[in-house]
Amino acid sequence: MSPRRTDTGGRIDRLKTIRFSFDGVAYTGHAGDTLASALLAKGVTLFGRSFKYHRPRGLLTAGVEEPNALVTVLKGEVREPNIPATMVEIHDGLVAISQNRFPSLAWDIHAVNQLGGKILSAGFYYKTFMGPVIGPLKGTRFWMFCEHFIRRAAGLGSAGSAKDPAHYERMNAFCDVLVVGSGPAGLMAAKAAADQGARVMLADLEPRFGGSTNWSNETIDGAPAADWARRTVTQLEGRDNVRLLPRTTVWGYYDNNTLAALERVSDHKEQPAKGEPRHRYWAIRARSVVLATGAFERPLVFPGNDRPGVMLAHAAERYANEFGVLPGERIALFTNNDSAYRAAIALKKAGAAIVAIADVRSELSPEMRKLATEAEAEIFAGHAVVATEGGKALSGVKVQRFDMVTGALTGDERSIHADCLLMSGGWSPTIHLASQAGAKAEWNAARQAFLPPKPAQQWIGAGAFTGSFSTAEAIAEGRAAGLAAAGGTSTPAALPTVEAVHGDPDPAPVFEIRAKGKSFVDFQHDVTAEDVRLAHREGFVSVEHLKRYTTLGMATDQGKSSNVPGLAIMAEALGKPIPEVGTTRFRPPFAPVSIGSLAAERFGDLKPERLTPMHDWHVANGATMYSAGLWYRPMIYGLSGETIEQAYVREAKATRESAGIVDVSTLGKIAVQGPDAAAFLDRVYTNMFSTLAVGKARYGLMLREDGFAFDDGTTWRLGEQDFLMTTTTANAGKVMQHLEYFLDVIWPDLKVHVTSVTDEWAGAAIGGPKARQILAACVTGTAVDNATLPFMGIVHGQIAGVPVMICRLSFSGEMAFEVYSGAGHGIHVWEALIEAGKPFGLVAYGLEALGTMRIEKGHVTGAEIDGRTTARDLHLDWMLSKKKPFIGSAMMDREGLIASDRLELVGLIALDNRPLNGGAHIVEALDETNPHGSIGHITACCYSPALGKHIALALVQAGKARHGTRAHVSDPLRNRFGPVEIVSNHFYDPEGTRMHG
Amino acid sequence: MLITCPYCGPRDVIEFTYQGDGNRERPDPASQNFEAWNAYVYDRLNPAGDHNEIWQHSGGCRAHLRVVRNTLTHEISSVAFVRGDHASAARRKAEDKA
Amino acid sequence: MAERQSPLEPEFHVGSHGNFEHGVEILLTETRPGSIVQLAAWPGEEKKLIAAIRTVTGLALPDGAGGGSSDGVKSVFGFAPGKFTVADEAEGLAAAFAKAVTPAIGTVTDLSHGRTAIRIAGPKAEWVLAKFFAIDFALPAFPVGAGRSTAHHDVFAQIQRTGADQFDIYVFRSFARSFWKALCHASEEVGYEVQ
Amino acid sequence: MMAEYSAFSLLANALKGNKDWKPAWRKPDPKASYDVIIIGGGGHGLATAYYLAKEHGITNVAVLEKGWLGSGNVGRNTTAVRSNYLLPANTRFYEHSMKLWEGLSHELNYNVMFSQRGCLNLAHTPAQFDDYARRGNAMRHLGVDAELMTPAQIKRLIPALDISSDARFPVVGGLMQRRAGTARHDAVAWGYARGADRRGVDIIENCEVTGFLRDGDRVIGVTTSRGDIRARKVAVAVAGSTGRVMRLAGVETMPIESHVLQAFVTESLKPFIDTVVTFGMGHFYMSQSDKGGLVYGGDIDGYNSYAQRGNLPIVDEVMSEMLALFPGLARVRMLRSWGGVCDMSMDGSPIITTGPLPGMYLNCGWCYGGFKATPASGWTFAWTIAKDEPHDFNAPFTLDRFHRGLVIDDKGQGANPRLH
Repeated sequence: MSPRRTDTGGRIDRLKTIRFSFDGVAYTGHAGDTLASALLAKGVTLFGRSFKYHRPRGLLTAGVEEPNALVTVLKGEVREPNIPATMVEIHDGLVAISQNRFPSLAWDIHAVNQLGGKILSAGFYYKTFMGPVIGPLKGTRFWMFCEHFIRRAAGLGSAGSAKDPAHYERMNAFCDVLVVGSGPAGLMAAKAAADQGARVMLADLEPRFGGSTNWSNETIDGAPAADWARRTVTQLEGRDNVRLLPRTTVWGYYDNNTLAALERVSDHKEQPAKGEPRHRYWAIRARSVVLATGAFERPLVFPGNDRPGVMLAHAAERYANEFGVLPGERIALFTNNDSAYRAAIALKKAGAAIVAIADVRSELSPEMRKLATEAEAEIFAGHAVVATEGGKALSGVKVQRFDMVTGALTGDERSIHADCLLMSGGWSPTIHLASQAGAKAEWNAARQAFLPPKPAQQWIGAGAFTGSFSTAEAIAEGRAAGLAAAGGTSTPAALPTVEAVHGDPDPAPVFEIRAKGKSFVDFQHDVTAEDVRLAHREGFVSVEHLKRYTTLGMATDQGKSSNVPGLAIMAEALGKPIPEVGTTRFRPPFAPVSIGSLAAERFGDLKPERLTPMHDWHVANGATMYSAGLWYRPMIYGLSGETIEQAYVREAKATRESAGIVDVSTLGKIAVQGPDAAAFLDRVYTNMFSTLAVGKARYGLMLREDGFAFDDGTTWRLGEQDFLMTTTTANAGKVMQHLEYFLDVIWPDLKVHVTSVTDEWAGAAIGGPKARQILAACVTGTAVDNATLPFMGIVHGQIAGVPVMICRLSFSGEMAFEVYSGAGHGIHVWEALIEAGKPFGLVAYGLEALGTMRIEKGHVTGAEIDGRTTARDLHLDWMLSKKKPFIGSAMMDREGLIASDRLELVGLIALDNRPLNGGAHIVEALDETNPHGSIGHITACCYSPALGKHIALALVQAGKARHGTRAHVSDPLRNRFGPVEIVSNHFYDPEGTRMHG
Repeated sequence: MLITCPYCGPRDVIEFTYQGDGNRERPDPASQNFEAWNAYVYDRLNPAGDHNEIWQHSGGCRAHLRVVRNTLTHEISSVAFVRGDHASAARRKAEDKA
Repeated sequence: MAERQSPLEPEFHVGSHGNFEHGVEILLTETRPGSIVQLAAWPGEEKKLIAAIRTVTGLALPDGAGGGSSDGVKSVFGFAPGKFTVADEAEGLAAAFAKAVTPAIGTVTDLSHGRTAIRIAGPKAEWVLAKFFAIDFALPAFPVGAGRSTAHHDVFAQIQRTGADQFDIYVFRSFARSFWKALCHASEEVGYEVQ
Repeated sequence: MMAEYSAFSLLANALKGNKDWKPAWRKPDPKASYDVIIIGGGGHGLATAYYLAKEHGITNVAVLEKGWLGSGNVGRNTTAVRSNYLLPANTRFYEHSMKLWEGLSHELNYNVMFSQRGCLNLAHTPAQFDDYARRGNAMRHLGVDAELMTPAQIKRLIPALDISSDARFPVVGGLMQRRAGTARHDAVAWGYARGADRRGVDIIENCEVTGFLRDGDRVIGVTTSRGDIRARKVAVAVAGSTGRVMRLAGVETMPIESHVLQAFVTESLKPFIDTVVTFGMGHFYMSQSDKGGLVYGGDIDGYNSYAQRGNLPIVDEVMSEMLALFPGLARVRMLRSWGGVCDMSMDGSPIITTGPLPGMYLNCGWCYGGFKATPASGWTFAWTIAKDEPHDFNAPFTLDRFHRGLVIDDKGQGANPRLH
């Protein structure tokens, strides 16, 4: 039998045995156990090591606020570090290991840090490691040398780099009432709201609904509270307007009642079902929220309060009643309030001996005295625990007479033999979500706790969350909250009756017992009461300074138990009331959230792939695909053994010699329709479009409002009121929004509709001396000769039986045509063109060859229209109409935009006949050892088959005036230096005779 | 954060594109008043409190909305089409009744 | 005329997938309408446009933003103020509307190739769609016939509810294959069949 | 004079039970007047006070802080320090800052934990790699360190990074600045505060400026929640609240929008990544703190806000991008998030200038870049206040550059603050 497992009781399934391992040791537990309860049942007391001093630590809590018992869960190579053992449900095959210890949990070499105790006080790092002023360790080196070791000593668990094979999902949910917490208040609220017909969601971070009913010894309506809870849950389960979410932590309260929750869907299973996610991230838009999140018990601060075996009182109650595990055989209690007496009774009933109850209060109520007697405990009223004894497990405690008002300890210490000490320092309502929702918590002197603020969003509180700690109050408030949240009115029906131990909800205002030895406030980060006082001495007295200077509350438990005791100690040092020290504003998340859940369906699928109609053809025909924004485009169609350069040179050469075809479906295409379409285009382009004839296209340039160049492209007039605008691939979305903005916001009187038709059309650009012959061979229904289809003309016809629209325009500088067809026919037309081109030596070419030919022609793209260049910089000032205002026209002549030293577009020819690099800079005089004096940079470069030279486009200061002069490329990053000649950007056929035919 | 689009109803902020300060006035296109142009392009009221701003429902109906939102609390007090479309507001009401 | 190529083709695997051993709760298919047309009215001309829609399709639009209807062959719904999407199994809808919607009423934009229509049906259709779109799919909030414009990150979508458990999703053609894959993936846990 | 901090003083104090440590800075009441008032007790205001005292001998200075010292962005950032900018004005300024960082712990006798662990910008397409080459070469031509890295070199540096070629956005290379790194953010505020205090500067917390005292146009002091305070010069260094404070001086509009920027930290982990890394196909940056938490962030939320509180879309986006680079982190957990309010200027670059009113000096518009700028911002602002003219380093960062078209637009996004 397990040494600590009770014979009966608990909500575990004793018939189901589960096998798991911890630190390589095989254990068994029962279905319904957490890793914490299962190990505790086997007599394990040592669960972890603290962050700074590596002190041995046991379980402090039984829930999400656990600071000590952090483990790493292993799934093969995939690691999940820093998980509280209290939140891990065991399953067959579970593998967990302890962390932050070397070589083992029992013998940890870093525990030597404890010897440095006083030196390693708060703020220690700021005061040393500055290093010598001179020598090899000056500057930052000494610190970085020390940091190397500090980093290795710090940190808790390890993350892995193996990809998590699990998948994660997001759910968007809408409801009338979201109830957070399923204790008596939450259950009542959910039921009341559901009865009103509201769409209800009920979330609880535990696997079992019911909250405290799972471990209180109370009865509701005459039955054990847990039975009442189970009955209520069953009723809710049967309703289709209710969604129940167990294992779901509501962790964020965002604007407009948007809440974020994490459902641990399959962590508790050995294997998830097919397609089942590991975690599901619920984004919940709730009309109203009922916060029934309960309260956290606080530890007391006294020397040795961190020794394994020292535990919160209610946690022990939970282990006994919910899991059937006794945390000790001889249990002592230390409290400042009545709630611990309930724990004493529970543990007594479960079979432990209650050896002592030390209560800081000298006056105890008769009820509490009665309970203590019932528990057969020796009462030490007006006493405090001043020390604990033992190593990796508790062996005893010392108590001494304590004056609550002065804090003085008097009389002899008395030793009590105990293997477990339960402490209760009062309760802090779990107000995190309310605080996140945007209001400041309010201190309640009676409860010695921060209570929820007045709602800044649509929520209603109920139960312990509001400071109402009794179950009867929780039930009443829960129902009222549920009704109100659903917009219903109170019903006269009787509330369930509760049979419970009555206690005073108000604790004595005692947080710390000042005696010799380390008293921990923040257990995980090893922040002691002395550290808080040191922060005070050094002036770090506001709550935020306290946190930041001492790291109090910054650990994985986020100060759930340490926050108020820390504030109280600072308040005492300052001689001020607690609320004047400040209140911490809680921020999301309430409890740590897996990053996988937040990425959700985008884990492994960050961005959709955008594919052209011809995509599969490109891939099948050997294209190397290039990701351009979300699109994939062919970079080259390499033949076997070809380098990238060989491939694009071959493709470009073939195009200039015979013909080439390229997929241009990615160009942004916008239908601009309506009676004012032409007038609108006159306003958005720098040049005129109202004068464009139907059936013709024109190249256009757009500026931003601030006068800088924005985008370019051709726009085709398909009808009097019907234009097809093309944009660059990269700017398609931005241009669309730009047009919509002006139509909706600035010129609502214009009758123009704009629609994205990028995906409607497949586009193939076919160019080269043979291009027209190829078209003539496959186009029917129209001629394509110069008279029918002049430069910038548009015709309609068919290819292989499907309608096409052909515009004669050229980016390559060759006689070229863009052939547009319905996207669903794109591949059909493309293959027909390829087939027709076979006798003419037609090649498919990719972005590299496209880029090469555009560099040869000196056309600009996004590399030159980079958001900092003007039309003049790019020698496009001929497009700036003087006849009309246009977007940007008022701002384009400001002094900064016409300065003489601006970067201007030029061409470069490598005089050393070696390849150039994109991003290389240009200098007048070369200095390889100490590069300086940049006058510009290369925006694009290639080997030009047409020129037989390595050439580039560049932006160079006052570049136009430098034509014909020599300069140098200076590329220290790639150690490429050499002479270049600065020339016009129009390298190839500047008169355009080839494309005009 | 939710913005109640007059056409689509309440939608998550992720569906919207922020288009900034709605108080700016674009000068007449032919205006040579550079002060006014500069103010329009560069100067912002940036209040701590209610802010009159423009959002596009880019992941929805793509209409531009005039939104009054408190920059201290993110509370939205009004939303309307920038383009005064009374007809659709009326439709919305009709739908609410139905 | 040549048959139109579906953008989904290499990823369109007819049959049952995912956790189907426990029952198929999702049916996925591509409806491949012959025509998809966008109609947009000038301010104040909306009633005339709605009349034109009725003339051409025989479908009456219910009042209200996002209102729509479907007869199984033709479908129409509003997706923005004064703007409607109309789909028809047959081709040639744009040409029909070009006659009915005069320039004084508004504009007609043919999107037959540019949008891909994916149908999701079954008892878990709402559940699966809620994984992608932050809109309320519950029947009272999203009645049969109605349309919605929404987006999943970069993927813009128009969704029409064409049955209590059935939705038609219109996405940009270039995104369709990626979206389809994601939709299949999201349907795995409930078991799905591609038809 | 306070004790120097050192290993020796730590030991000596520890032996005395740490009872003798003195406050890091005094908590004086405000005087009736000062030579210089600095509004804003954040990193920049405190650094300005420090350099006014140290470099210019101006010690009759008050720093007025509305809340607790360092409560603004100096304590709400992701602690990266770098000078890897594209445009010369920015590179020169941030490189000056880098040089000050390199000696800062010594100079302040306060360990700000500046760790030059390098900052790596990942490139995901050849075009982007060329862009980074342009930037790196620009840096090299100004004497700033920069180097390009191959995927194999990157993998050695960051083993957990996914560099597989079938990734949605494969890593094709990166731009590395080795001298870049991280610092302990709060320590910077505290170190400057202590340094300024030791030189006689009055640091006055919980002192909210409620208005400006004027003599005609001229600013001659401030009204505060702790009374009127006069000064020959009033300097404003309240990035995040610039709009609010300038409005008190009657300046109704500014080329600035306030936006909220969220940041995140994971639970503490053993060393996972030894450098600062940024993602090129979105907006994501990450480093690891000495305590072990991964500190990371992404874009601003993208709407005007003074709320120090963001919303979910950015949270989701940042985590998605994080896992695109580090798929092993899916089971690691985000521990905390917070929001800082950024002054997003119209070109993405800051403003450090005299004016705009006589007697006033303005330091604002820091966008994402404020933390790393802290030393140079304080140094140049102190110069500007002391000499009534800018230093060469901040001469380009005028307020009138927008209207004149002399914008310093590193991202090329124009007057669209949410995109800078």
